[in-house]
Amino acid sequence: MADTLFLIAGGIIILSLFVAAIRFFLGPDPVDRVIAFDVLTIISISLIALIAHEAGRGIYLDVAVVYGLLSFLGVIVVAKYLERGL
Amino acid sequence: MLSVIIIIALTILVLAAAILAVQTTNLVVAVISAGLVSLMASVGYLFLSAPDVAMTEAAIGSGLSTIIFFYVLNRVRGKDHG
Amino acid sequence: MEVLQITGGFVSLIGAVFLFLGSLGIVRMPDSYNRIQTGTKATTLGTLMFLIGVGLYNPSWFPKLIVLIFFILFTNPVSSHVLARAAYSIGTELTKLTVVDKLKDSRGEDIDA
Amino acid sequence: MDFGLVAVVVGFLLILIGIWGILTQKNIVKIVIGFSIFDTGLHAIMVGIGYLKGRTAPILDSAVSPADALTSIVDPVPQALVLTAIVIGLGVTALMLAYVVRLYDYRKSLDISSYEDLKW
Repeated sequence: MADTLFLIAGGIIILSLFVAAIRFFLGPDPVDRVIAFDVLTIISISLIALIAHEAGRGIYLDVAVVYGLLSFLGVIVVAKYLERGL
Repeated sequence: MLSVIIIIALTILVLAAAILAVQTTNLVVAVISAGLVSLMASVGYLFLSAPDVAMTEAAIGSGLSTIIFFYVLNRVRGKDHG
Repeated sequence: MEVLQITGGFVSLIGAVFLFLGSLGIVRMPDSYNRIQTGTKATTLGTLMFLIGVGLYNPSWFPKLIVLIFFILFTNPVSSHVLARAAYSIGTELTKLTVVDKLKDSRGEDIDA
Repeated sequence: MDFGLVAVVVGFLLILIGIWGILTQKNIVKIVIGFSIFDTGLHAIMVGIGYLKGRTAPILDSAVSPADALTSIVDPVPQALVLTAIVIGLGVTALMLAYVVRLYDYRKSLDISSYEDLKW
């Protein structure tokens, strides 16, 4: 029962990865692509938690912590560059 | 079954982001696409049972090198490119 | 024990649905500011619920997941705020449906604001 | 489905895309980006070679006991090599970008065809 629910949740996450990538590849403005990159990073954190659950190894969650830190830094650097203030 | 679907999705996204990074003329878009290549490759390393490589690739390939590229783009900011 | 696992599965499923709605929003919204709004709020809630669901399934992972949840909760609104401010200052145009722009009004009437 | 074979094929395609970017682009920053993609493909190939089917990560904790580590973990040596290669790749990329800044200060251009001092 619970495994079926996690399987459906994984399918929905893969679908949302593709839908966010559509905006990344189409986006007319650089700002739109940065937003899509941020959303793809957040979806990847969920995907890593799902992979750790499927593999049964708690050590994989450390990768997600590193992801959370660096998406924050990357988006702030891009915003400062666009604002001409880096 | 789920892992095979995830691998196929990651493969498509990595190759599409690499082609966009090489092909576009806007330098900001090119640097962000190169960051997306590293991001998706580092999710793929988890399937190859290499969490240490995934952690380093996420920290350096997707975070630190993007910061260095934007620092350089700020230094060479001209009139013919963004 | 079985109840806890099924509860975790349902919470994860709801979180995944929120993630899908957030990523559908950045495709369908008309301009950059609306995309920033839907891409941050909905996906933050979705990620939090998905991580709580995984933690309910495996209770021994809760300390690491709590750190991750607080990290996402603190850093994600900051990055979206900085990005929206940069997008306004470089002159990204608003959609035709915009009713009020209070930042432009307040900048127009007093100079040193 | 063998994930190691998939990683080798994807890494080879990334190397081809990187070489295509290095050889066809005029902008110097785009050439450095092509080199960065080349590097990522190389790392994917090295990790894919070390993967063994059906085994888990080489970290000993409650899921993998030291007694049966020999039959349940993948090869850790290529992963250690790739860890070093990633850091060295960052250093090489930073060096190339430092030369980009120096070249731009010298002639105020990022086009590779405007540097023709060594042509004859």
